[in-house]
Amino acid sequence: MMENLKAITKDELLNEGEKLLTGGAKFITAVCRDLGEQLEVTYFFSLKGGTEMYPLRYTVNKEEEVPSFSQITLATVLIENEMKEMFGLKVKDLALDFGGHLLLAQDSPVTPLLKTTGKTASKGGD
Amino acid sequence: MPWMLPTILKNFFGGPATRLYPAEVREPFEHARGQVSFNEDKCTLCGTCVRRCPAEALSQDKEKNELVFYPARCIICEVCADICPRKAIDLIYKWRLPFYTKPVEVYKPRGKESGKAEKEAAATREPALNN
Amino acid sequence: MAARTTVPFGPQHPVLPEPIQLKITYEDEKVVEVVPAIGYGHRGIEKACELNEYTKNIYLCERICGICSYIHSVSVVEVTEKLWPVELPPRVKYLRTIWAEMSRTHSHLLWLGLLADAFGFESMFLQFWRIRERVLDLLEMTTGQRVIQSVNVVGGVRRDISPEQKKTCIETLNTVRKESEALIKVLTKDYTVKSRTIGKGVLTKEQALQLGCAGPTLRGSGVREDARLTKYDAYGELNYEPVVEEAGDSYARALVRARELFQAIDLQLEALAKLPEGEIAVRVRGNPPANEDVMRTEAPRGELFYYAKGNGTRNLERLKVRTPTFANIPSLLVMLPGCELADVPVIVLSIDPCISCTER
Amino acid sequence: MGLIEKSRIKSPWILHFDNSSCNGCDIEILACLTPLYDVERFGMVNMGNPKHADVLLITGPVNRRTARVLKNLYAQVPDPKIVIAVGTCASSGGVFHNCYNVLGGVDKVIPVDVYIPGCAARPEAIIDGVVLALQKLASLRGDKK
Repeated sequence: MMENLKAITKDELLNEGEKLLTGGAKFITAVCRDLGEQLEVTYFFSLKGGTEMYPLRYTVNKEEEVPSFSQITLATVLIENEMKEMFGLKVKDLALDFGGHLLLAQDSPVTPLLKTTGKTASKGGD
Repeated sequence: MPWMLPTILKNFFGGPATRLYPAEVREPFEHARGQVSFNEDKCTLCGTCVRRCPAEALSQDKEKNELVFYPARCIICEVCADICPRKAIDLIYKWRLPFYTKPVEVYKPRGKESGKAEKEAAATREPALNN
Repeated sequence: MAARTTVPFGPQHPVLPEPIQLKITYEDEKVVEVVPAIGYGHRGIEKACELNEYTKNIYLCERICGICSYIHSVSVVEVTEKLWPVELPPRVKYLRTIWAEMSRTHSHLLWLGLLADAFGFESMFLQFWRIRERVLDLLEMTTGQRVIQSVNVVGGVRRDISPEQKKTCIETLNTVRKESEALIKVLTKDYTVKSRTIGKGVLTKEQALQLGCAGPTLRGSGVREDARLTKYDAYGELNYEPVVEEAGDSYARALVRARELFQAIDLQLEALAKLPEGEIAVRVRGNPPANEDVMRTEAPRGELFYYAKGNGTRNLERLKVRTPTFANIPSLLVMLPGCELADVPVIVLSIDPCISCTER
Repeated sequence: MGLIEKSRIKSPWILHFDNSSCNGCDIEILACLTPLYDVERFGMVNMGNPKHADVLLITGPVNRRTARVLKNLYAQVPDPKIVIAVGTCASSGGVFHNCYNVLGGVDKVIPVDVYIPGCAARPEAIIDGVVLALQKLASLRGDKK
C-alpha cells in the first residue's frame, strides 16, 4: 500500500495535505522514524472508502522546526503531540499542546523512541 | 420494559445459569492452555526455549545443569512447547492455582545422558527441526 | 452569565473500567469545553517491539488490548509477512477470518452490555454478558484461551478447527444469534433506551471525515468506510457489505454495532461452510527483509493501522501502531460540548473507548 | 472473633484498580460478576470507593504514572486489608519486562498478599485467589486476638 508514496518538503505539507482533504480523503496517522541525524515523518491519508492510501513523506534535521497539521484538522493533534515527546520532533503551533506529557509521566525517559536512548530503557520484571 | 418480558419469563422458569464454581468444577477444554510442565528426562538444556520465551520466564545454568522456571512471569503462550526440539515441554489444561509467594521451579535435566545412546542409535535419522 | 466549573471525569470512574481523564468545563449543567488527559496506560510497547526479536512481537502486540487482542495479533503477523512477502495457504486465511469475527462478536456483546450499564439498565448488561460467555467458550475450545488467544505465528496458525468443533461452533453461533435477537429488540424498541441515546452526541458526516474517525463511529455518521473492503484475509471471498447508519448520534452507533453483531455471526457461518482444506502453516525462513509496508485491519472498534519496517536483522527497525480509539478521541472534543452532565458517560462510551489500546 | 469481623470475612468488598493492563484481566474480573460465575454468591461486592473496600484487586503492571495513584489508593483502604495481584503482569511485569515506562509488578510499589497467575487469569482462578486471600484475612485476625 506504499505505492502512492510522495516525497515532499516540510513546507509543502500543509498545502498537499489540504488538497487531499478537500478531495475527500481522511487522515489516518503519521509515522516518525529515526534515521540517525535526521527524522523521517510520513503522513498517511486514505481515499475511496479506505481502499487507497496516499502517504506524504518528508525528512528533516533533528533541530529543525516543522509545521503542525493540526491547524487544518484536529485529527492530527494527538499524533503530533506523540511525535513531539517520543522523538523530540519540534512541531510548532500545535492546536492543543500537552507539553510533552501526553503519554509520558514526569519521571519517564525523555524521547524514548530515538535509537540512542533505546538500549538504556528500564528493565521491568520482578 | 415489556420487550424484556420473554427473557424474564424464560429466566424465571429456566434453570440457573451460574456455574457453581468451587462446588462444581467444569473441566476446561481438551487443548486449553493451563500451565507449563517440564519433562526432565527428555530435556537436554539446549536453551531454545530460554531464548524464545517472550516473557523471560525461563533461565538456564549450563554449569549447574539447571533449568529455572518462574511461574509468576509465564504468559502461557505455548511458544516453548511448540519449539522444543525434544518435545520435553508440554501444556496441561488445568490452570495454575494462586500462591502467597512467587514460586521458583528448578529442573535438573537428564536428557543429555539418556539422549546420548538414543542419539547414536538414531544418527541416521533426520535431525530435529529447529527454527 | 452562568458560573463555570471544571470537573475532572476520571481517571477512576464507575462507568469506565479503564483510566482516562477528561477535564470538562461546565456552565451550569451544559458542557462547554473538554480537554482529554491520557497516559495512565502507557507502557512503551512500540519501543519494546524494536528491542525484541520479530517472533516475540506477536505476544507483546496481542497484549496491547485484551478485548481486540486477536485482531492485533493478525495485524502484526500480517504486516511482518508482507515484508517478505509470504503467500498464505487459503485455510489460514479462513481460520483467521473466523477467529477475527468471533472476537468481534464477543467485543460487541461486551460493549452493548457496558452501554446498558452506562444508562442504568443493569439486567440487560448481565444478559449480554451471559451470551458473551458462549462465544468465549468457542474461542477457548478452538484456540485454547478465553481472552488472549496466541494462535498466530508468522506464516500460519497453530490450531485447527476440527470437524466436531466446526459442528459445535455452528450450533452455538445459532443459539447466540437467537438469544441476542431477543435482547437487541429491547435495545431498539425500548423507550428508556431511545430517550437516553437519540440525538445525544451528534457527529455529522463532514465532521467525522474531517476528524479522521474510524470504525462504527465513522459508519454511524453515514460514511461507507471499512478496512475489510481492502479484502485482506478471506473477506474478498465472503459476502460482505459494511453496515452504515445515517443519523450520527449515540443511537446510530449502537445500531451499527448491533447490526455488525449479526453480520459477524453470518460471516463466521459462511466462512465455516466454505472452509477449505489444506495446510495451516507455511515455513518462513530468514529474517524480515529491509522493506516497509502497512497493514490495515478492521478491529471491533474501528480501523487498526500497523506500519512496519525491517532491516534484515531479527529485530524490526520500526513498528507503529495506530489504534481506533486514538483516532476517535478528537471526535469527543466535538460531540461533548453542548450536552448535559448526565449524558457524558453515554457519549464517551458510544465511541467504545479502549484506553490500553490508545496508549500502548 | 467478633461478629463484625466474622461478617467481614463472609462478605468482603472489593475495589478493582486497573494500572496499565491490557484489559484482559479486567474483563475477566467483570465476567466474575456476571451470571455465569456470579461472585456475589460469596458476598463479594465490587466497590468504587477505596474507603469501603476490604480487598484490593489489582491488574496490570505498574507504570510510572499509576505508581502514585496506587500508593494513594493503598493508603486509603482501611486496615486490615488484602492486596491481590491478578494476572501475570500484576505479579511480575510479565511480557512487558523490557518496556521503558513499566516499573514491574505491583509488589514493587505496595506489599502483595496473593498472586493469581495466568494471562489472562481465568475467572475460576480469580475466585480461587479471593478464597485464598480470605483465609489469610481470617488468620490475620486470629493473630491479632
